[in-house]
Formats: sequence, structure tokens, C-alpha cells
Amino acid sequence: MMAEILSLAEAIAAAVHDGDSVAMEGFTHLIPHAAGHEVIRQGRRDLTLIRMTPDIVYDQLIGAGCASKLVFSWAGNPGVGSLHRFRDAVERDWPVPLAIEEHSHAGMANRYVAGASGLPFAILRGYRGTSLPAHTAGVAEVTCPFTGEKLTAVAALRPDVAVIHAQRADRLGNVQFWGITGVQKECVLASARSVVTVEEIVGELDPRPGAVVLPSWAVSYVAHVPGGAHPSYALGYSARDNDFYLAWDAISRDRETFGAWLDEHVYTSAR
Amino acid sequence: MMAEILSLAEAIAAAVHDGDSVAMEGFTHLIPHAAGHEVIRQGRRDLTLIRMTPDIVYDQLIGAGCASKLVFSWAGNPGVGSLHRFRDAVERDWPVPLAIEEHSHAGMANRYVAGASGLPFAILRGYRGTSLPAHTAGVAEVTCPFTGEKLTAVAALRPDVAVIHAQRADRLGNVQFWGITGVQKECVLASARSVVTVEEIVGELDPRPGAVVLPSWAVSYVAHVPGGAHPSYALGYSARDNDFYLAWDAISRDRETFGAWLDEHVYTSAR
Amino acid sequence: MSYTADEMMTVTAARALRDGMTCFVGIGLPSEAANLARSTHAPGLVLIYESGTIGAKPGALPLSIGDGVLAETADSVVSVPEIFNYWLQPGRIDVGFLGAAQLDRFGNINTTVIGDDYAEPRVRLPGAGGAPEIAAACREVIVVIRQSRRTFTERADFVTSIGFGDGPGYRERLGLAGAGPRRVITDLGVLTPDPGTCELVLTGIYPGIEVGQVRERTGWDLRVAAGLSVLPAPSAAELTALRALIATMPAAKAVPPARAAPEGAAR
Amino acid sequence: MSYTADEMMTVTAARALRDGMTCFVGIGLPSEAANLARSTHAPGLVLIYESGTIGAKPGALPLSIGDGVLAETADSVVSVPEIFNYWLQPGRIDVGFLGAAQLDRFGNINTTVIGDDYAEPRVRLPGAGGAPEIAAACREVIVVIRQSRRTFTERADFVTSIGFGDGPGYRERLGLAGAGPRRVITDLGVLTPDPGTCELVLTGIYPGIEVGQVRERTGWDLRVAAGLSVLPAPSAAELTALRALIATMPAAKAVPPARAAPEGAAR
Repeated sequence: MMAEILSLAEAIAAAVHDGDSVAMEGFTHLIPHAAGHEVIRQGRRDLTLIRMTPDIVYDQLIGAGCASKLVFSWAGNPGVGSLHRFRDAVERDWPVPLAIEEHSHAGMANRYVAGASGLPFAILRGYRGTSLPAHTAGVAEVTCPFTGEKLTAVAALRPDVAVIHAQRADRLGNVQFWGITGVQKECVLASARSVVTVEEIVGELDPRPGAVVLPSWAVSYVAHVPGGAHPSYALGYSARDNDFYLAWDAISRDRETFGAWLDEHVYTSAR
Repeated sequence: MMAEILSLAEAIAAAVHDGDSVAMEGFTHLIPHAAGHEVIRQGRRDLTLIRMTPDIVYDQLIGAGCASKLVFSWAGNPGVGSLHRFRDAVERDWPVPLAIEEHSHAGMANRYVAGASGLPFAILRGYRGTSLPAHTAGVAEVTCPFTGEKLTAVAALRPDVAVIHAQRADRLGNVQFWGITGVQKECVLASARSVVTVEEIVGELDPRPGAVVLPSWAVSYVAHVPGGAHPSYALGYSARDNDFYLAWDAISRDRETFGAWLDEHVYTSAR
Repeated sequence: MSYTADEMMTVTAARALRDGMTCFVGIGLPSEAANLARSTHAPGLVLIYESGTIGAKPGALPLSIGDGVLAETADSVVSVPEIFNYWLQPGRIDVGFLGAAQLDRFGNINTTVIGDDYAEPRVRLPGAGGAPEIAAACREVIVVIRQSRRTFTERADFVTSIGFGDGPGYRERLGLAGAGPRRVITDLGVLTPDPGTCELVLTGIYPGIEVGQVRERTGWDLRVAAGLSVLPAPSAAELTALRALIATMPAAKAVPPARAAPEGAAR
Repeated sequence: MSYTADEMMTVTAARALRDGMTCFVGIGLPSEAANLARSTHAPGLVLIYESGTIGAKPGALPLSIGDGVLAETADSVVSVPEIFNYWLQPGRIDVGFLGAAQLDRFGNINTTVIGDDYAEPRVRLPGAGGAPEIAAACREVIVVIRQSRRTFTERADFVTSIGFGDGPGYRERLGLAGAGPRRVITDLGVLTPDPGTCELVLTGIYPGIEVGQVRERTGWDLRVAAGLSVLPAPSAAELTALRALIATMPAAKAVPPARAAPEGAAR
């Protein structure tokens, strides 16, 4: 089963439905902003959003009322400050209440690894001594059958949909990305369906240093969305728009300013 | 602590001692034959040899009497047939008895992963229903704390020494290899010490597609040994000597022929 | 065009693969059959080798699962832990292609030791390789094996890779994802598991082979399917493609042991 | 050459790093200090960011742990699961550099919520990030934090990353590999754990700072070491290097929140 190459709107409509668990990954690099905006435009509701580092795009999805739950390990505007829409939802239930399930990065990464490996859980040395297990589901203690050592088990992540942005795909739907590759391979392999937006679609994927290649048969939908990571970046195609990350602090602080920004930059700008 | 760049003889003498557990990896590609021959020349004894796919170089180490135990998952001459020195040791205790501990490839790979990760065990879906657990230590059943599912646990591998062959290192001892990279990264990171033989030592390691880089501080010793993988190969430097693999069947069938080969090609040819 | 029993076996195995399938390939007969399929009716067959090469497109038949040609022609090359954990284990692969030194009436595979005493084996075989997890995880397994009383035994001396265990429900009780050995292809014909009993039954036979010969070369009381079919002989095109492939391989064919033990495991 | 309290803090943190060390770096103050060390006395310092960049050599200060410059200058870029599992978890990294929103007398770190009710937090902070495992696994941890009664609390409202727990033997009972927070560097001085009680004690103070001021900005009855030392002011070279670094960073400095929450976590 090869990946289908569709428009962004078609791909999101085919993959993302109300109530789905959706994991958009990209560790600072290759964050699928355009795909997130399409989810907002299509008015999805009651999503369980999963992401190690919810930043601007998740602040926007949460502020737009798409999410009822957030599963994460670090929620902030990197190098800038708080996510105001996220905090407004958690602290004041606006626009809708947001349930949270929080982990550590190592825990989330291993939960994706377990999902990608077809295992129900993963083990790590983590969480011990912290307040996290008392407030977080899917964390348990396991004993090594050989040494008797106590370790931490975390439940596998198996999202309904993975959404990532990559530098390139070929016409068969094979996907290639490089630079900081984060947890995207695990995210796609752990999910039932996947949408990959790409900077360009090429005839052949010539090998690149540090590149991850996802074969077409392991991907559901590919959409050609140049600049689809902005204000994040795609190494070799664009630079991180640090000014936007800084500006987001003011835009997102106030509900009205945020609403106006959403109207101007998301609702009215179909791709 | 940066890697030391030494001669092959110095590196093996510094790293490998009688009674050590030694893992030489390289999955068909990049097999450290020259390093194995140096271990034979230095007359090491009572080694626990670890390798997923013991082939010719382990047949030679076993026939030369260096090993008292073999930990493995597939022992054969790929595409050719049996390992006669290995079988002579297992079936007839010649030249010395050889204890064996055998696993599946998935089990061995995950045992290295656990070792590299500082975990006492790894979990997988494997071994179940087979005769392996009844005859193999380090295999146990674990129950998922979330689903109650039964899975298999395998004990971590933590060799005293890892020995691998790579295409290149730089003068600081950073190591780079590409092509089929197998389980070598995990093997080195799981081991207390490591020896890496390389085709060449360069001023700078320019990025290569598919390359694994081991930083100098994660490696103990680097030795410049061009052709050190023969009859295995180093992608971009040499081709697999299939004729030698085919010829080995006759050489190794008979104890005398083997002894003569060892005298001529190993004992008398110091590097 | 005349052909050998091995050629009939390999062609029959190749026919079992459909275009676009993903196939986890062991070395030896499985690799020959998979590459034959790719060069004939299934150009889009995705070959996956345990060396970590995904979508390898070898022009020449590799002698080992780690030949350079596999890495150079692959869509992606991943580490050995990754190929087993991310790609094989979750059940993403359609077909697992295995050889065997011993196969029992329930499709259980032995590639470890011949003889009842593991500690003092009559013959020491290569061992498991990737086979146990291929047998457990692939959506279905195809076994390719030369048939004789030595290889087709009532009970396997050692179960290296699980087939149907002791019969119905066994795989389910172990929670194995894959459907197990749906097809056993030999140099005499094809066996498939009885839906009720899971016992391997002769369902297809090659032209010119008598059922009596097959029974004679089976170590248990072989059952024959009611609708036993005679399988079509290799076409000239299939034979030409197969012989061209074999010709690309190193002198291996010249060496008798080449066709022995290693098929036992998944390489 | 005059300097700010932040500059004194960053310079003191940089001095704690020795050449050739491996250092797991969070964003914010830790990244500034680590890059200052690399550009002054520790050119061989190995910087590791949780984005998977090993041996990054940024010319400019990154605003995020995933800036392109980190990948482009790294010796190796690995996946996020790998950086945590293969590199951090086994205890290969010498120093972990953390910030904190709250720090208690036993060096336990809170970057999750302010307030006693997790469900109804007074302030929702970014959360854990990589900090819990950095605090557990690095051979030693250095915490960099501005000191106040708000940040230096008797008890952390939420323990995101473990210091010395409730005192002696706590880390050992949990089987944590690392030695924990050996040094806490603030804008007033340096605290280190008492070998007997594990309580953070003031062992170093900056020029011109009075012990009284430090006590005033500590939420518990702060103990002062007998041999309290006055730490040397930043040299002109250190200040020049630091200011040159800061100048390379995007307008972040202009934005007040830039120095707030995110330091809380390891990025």
C-alpha cells in the first residue's frame, strides 16, 4: 500500500477526524505548522493532541478550541516564555477545558519507540523520585527478571494520526528528511495513519547525509506544502523565524489579539 | 577521555586479556578480521566470544583455541555452509571444549541495545513457542503492567571489549562508518572498552549518507588497518571476497589444513 | 524446455509472491525466489533483508544478506536493531520467506540441532538467525525446503521457529501476530495447513510427480487434499529469468554445501 | 570593568566547566554559560543538546535547542530517542546543566506547577522536558537560577527533577547513577550540598554581596559554610567574550519573558 499524494486539505480531511488522537512532531526543526492550520480551518474538535514539545502550533490549535486533551513533556515558547493560549486553557478553561497528561522527554520518546516497535510498553530509568507518576497515567514500576532492579515502564503511544513535515518526497511517496530528525520516524511508525507535508516532490531522492527515509508503504498521505514548517524551519530550505516566536508572546497574550490573528492568518488563508 | 590512536598490536594488547568477553561485530559488512587475527597471534585464551553471526573469523578464533564460550544467534559460512572449526569444537571438543549460549538475531540485537542504554534487560516479542528458552540463559517472561500481555525479556549484553572495523577515523579518534552499519554502534556503547580498526585516518570526516559517527570520547582505541575487514568488505574501499568464503569450506574442514593455513596466514604475518 | 526439481520449486515459490508485497527474505532459495518474482511478475515487490536493507533491488543474486549491492540499491538502510524492532516485530511485513533443515507436520521449523540431545547434537546447525521472529511476526510465512524423510519429520528435534505448535489455537495462545506457515513449497509440490487441524496437507503436486513419491519422502503419514491440483510447469520465460539470475551469483552453486545448512536460518 | 549580577552568575557557571568535559545543555542561562566556557578556557568542551546534536559548536547563541546551527556544527546528530537512551541514560555525560523555577533546600527542582493543587495550579510552567533524566543520569548536575524567596523554597510544590530528595541515601535508594546537584549557581553566590545532610549550604559569595542579602532571598533558614569564600569578579576577557556571545543572539534579550519560564526546563 503506497502513500497517496494529495492536496493538504484532502490529506487532512482523509486523515484527521473529530475525537482522534493526533501527534504532530518535529523537534524545533520541521514542525508541521501548515498542517496544523488546516486542522483548525477544518474545524476539528475534541482532539487528543500529542507532542513532546507543544509550542506555537499547539498554542494555536488549543486556542482555536480543537483540543480536549494534551499529552506532552514540555509546553513553552522555546527561548521566549509561556504558551498563553495553553495556560489560558489549563488555568481558566478557555475556550474549552483542556485535560493534560504530562511526561518527561525520555518518557515520551520511549512511548513512541514502543508504539513503533509494536510493544505495549517501554522501560527506562526515569520518573523515579519525581511527582510525575502520582499525576500521570501510563507510568508504572517494573522489576528486572535478571537483576531484581526496579525500573520505570511507560505505556506505548499509538496515535490515530501522525503529522510531520519533511524536506522531500519522490513521486512514489517515499519521504526523506535530514538535520535534526527528532522523533518523527517513531511517531509515523507508531500511528495508524500519517500525513507528511514536504518542501518539494522530486523525481529521485538522492542520498543525503543524516537523512531518514520513510518508504512509501509506511506512509499514508503526502502533501506538497512549501514553507509548511514556518515559523519553524526546514534545513536547506528555510531559516527559523525567531522574530515570529518572539512576536507570538504578545499576539497570544490576549484572547482578542489571538482571535484577530487567527482570522487573518489561518481562517482566511486557504492553501 | 578521547580515543588513543595505536598500532593494531598495541590496541589489542591494551584492550583484550585472557578471560575477557569480546564482541566482534559487523553484519557481513565491516567484519574486523585483522583484529581477530591479532587476538590469535597474541595467544589469548579462555575468551567468551560474542557475535550475532559468527562466521569465518570466529571459526578461526575457535579453531585456534582462543575461546571457551560462544554467545551467538547464527553460526555459519553465509551462502556456503557450516563452520567446521565451530562444529568440531561443539561436537568433538577440539581443540578445547566450547560452551555455547544461543539466541535469535532479534534477541541479540536487543541485548546490545539494552547494554548501550544502561538497562539490565530489553523486551521483545520473540522466543515464545520455541525450544530456545529451555536451553538459553538470559531469557525470561515479563508481563506488561498496563495490558497484562506476556512478553520476552532478554538480559543486557555488557562485553568487556567491543572490536569493530570502520571506513574512517579523524586524527582526534572520531569514527565514521556507512553502508550496512549493523549493530556496531550498540556493541561499542554496550562495552567497557573498544577497539576500532579503520581503512584510513583523515584530517576531517566530511558527512556521508547513511554514516554512523562515534565521537572520540565514546571509543577507547583506534588502529589504522587498511583492508582489515578482508575477506569481508568495507563499502567504498573493497569488495567482499566471495571466493575466499567459498574456499574456506575446504580449508576449515580438516584440522591439519586449517593449522597450516593459520601458520601461513596468521602466525607468520604480523601487521 | 526441460527443468530441474529445484527450478520448479523456486518458480513455484516466486509465483506465491504478488506485486507490491513486502517480503522479508532469507538467503539461499528464498532470495532466489524473491528476486525471480521481482524480475518477472512482481517488479514492485519490496525486498527486506535482516541486514537492514529495505527495498533492496539487487541486479545480481547476493551470496550473503549483507552484500554491498543490497545497501547500494536499497530505499533505506537501517540498523539491525531497527530492522527487527521497528519493521519486523510490529507485523508490517506481508511475507516471511524461510528455509528449514527440519520441518514437522505442524510446520514447526528446526535449524538448530539434529538429534534428541541438545548438549550432544548429532549435527550442529547454524541456529536461529532472524527466523523465530520472522515466523512469529510476518503476516504469513512461506517455507521453501527440499523434501525427504530427513527433513520432513513427525516432530522437530528442536523448535527454532514456531509454526502451528501442537495444533489449533497454539499461535493465538502465544499472542503471535502472524498467520504462520500458510505454504510449504518443496521440490515435489506444495503443502498447506488444514484449516481445522493445522496439519500440513499436500494440496499441489508438480507435473510428473506421483503422490506415492511424496508420501515416501515424508516422515509422517501425509494426508492428501481432496482437490489435489497439478501445478503448472515453469514457463520458458520463468526459466530463462531464473537461470539468468543464478548465473549472476558467485561460484556458490559449484560448492555442494552451498545449498545445505545456511538455508536453515534466515540468511 | 563593571558587570551585572546575571553576568557574574553566567561567568561563575562557565568556570565550573573543565576542558574536555561532556555537557548536556539546556537552553537559556545554561547554554550561555556552556558556550562562554567553550569560547574561553574550555575549547574542547563537548556540548550535547536534547535535540540529538552531539558535539555542537555554535558560533552564535541558539534561541532554541533545535536551531540549525547546532545540527550543522555537530560531530553527530542522532534521533531524540537515541540521545536519551544511548547517550544520557547510561551515565556517559559528565555534567548536566539545568535551570529551575523552584529549588528546595535539598536541591529538588520544580518546573511544572506553582501552587499546592496540581489540578488548579496558580502558575502553569512548561513542565519536565529532559530535566528529570538529566538530573538522574549525569555524573553531576549544575543548577543555574536567580535567587529569591519565590524560587528558593523550603519545599518544592512539585518535584519535576530529583535532587537529594529528603536527604542522605535518597538517591542511592532509587539507584540513580549520577551524584546529583553538586553546585547551585545563583545571582548572589554558589551553594553546595552539605556532605552529611545533603542540605544546600552557601559556600561562595560574589564581591559586594552580604550574607544577609542571600539569607533574605532564601525561603529557608540558609546555612553558611565556615570557610565561605568570596568568588573572583569576571575578568575583562570573560565579560568581553560573554557580551560578544549575547550579541549574537536574536532579540530575545529585549523580551522580558525570555528569561522566565523556559529556563525551568532543560531547553
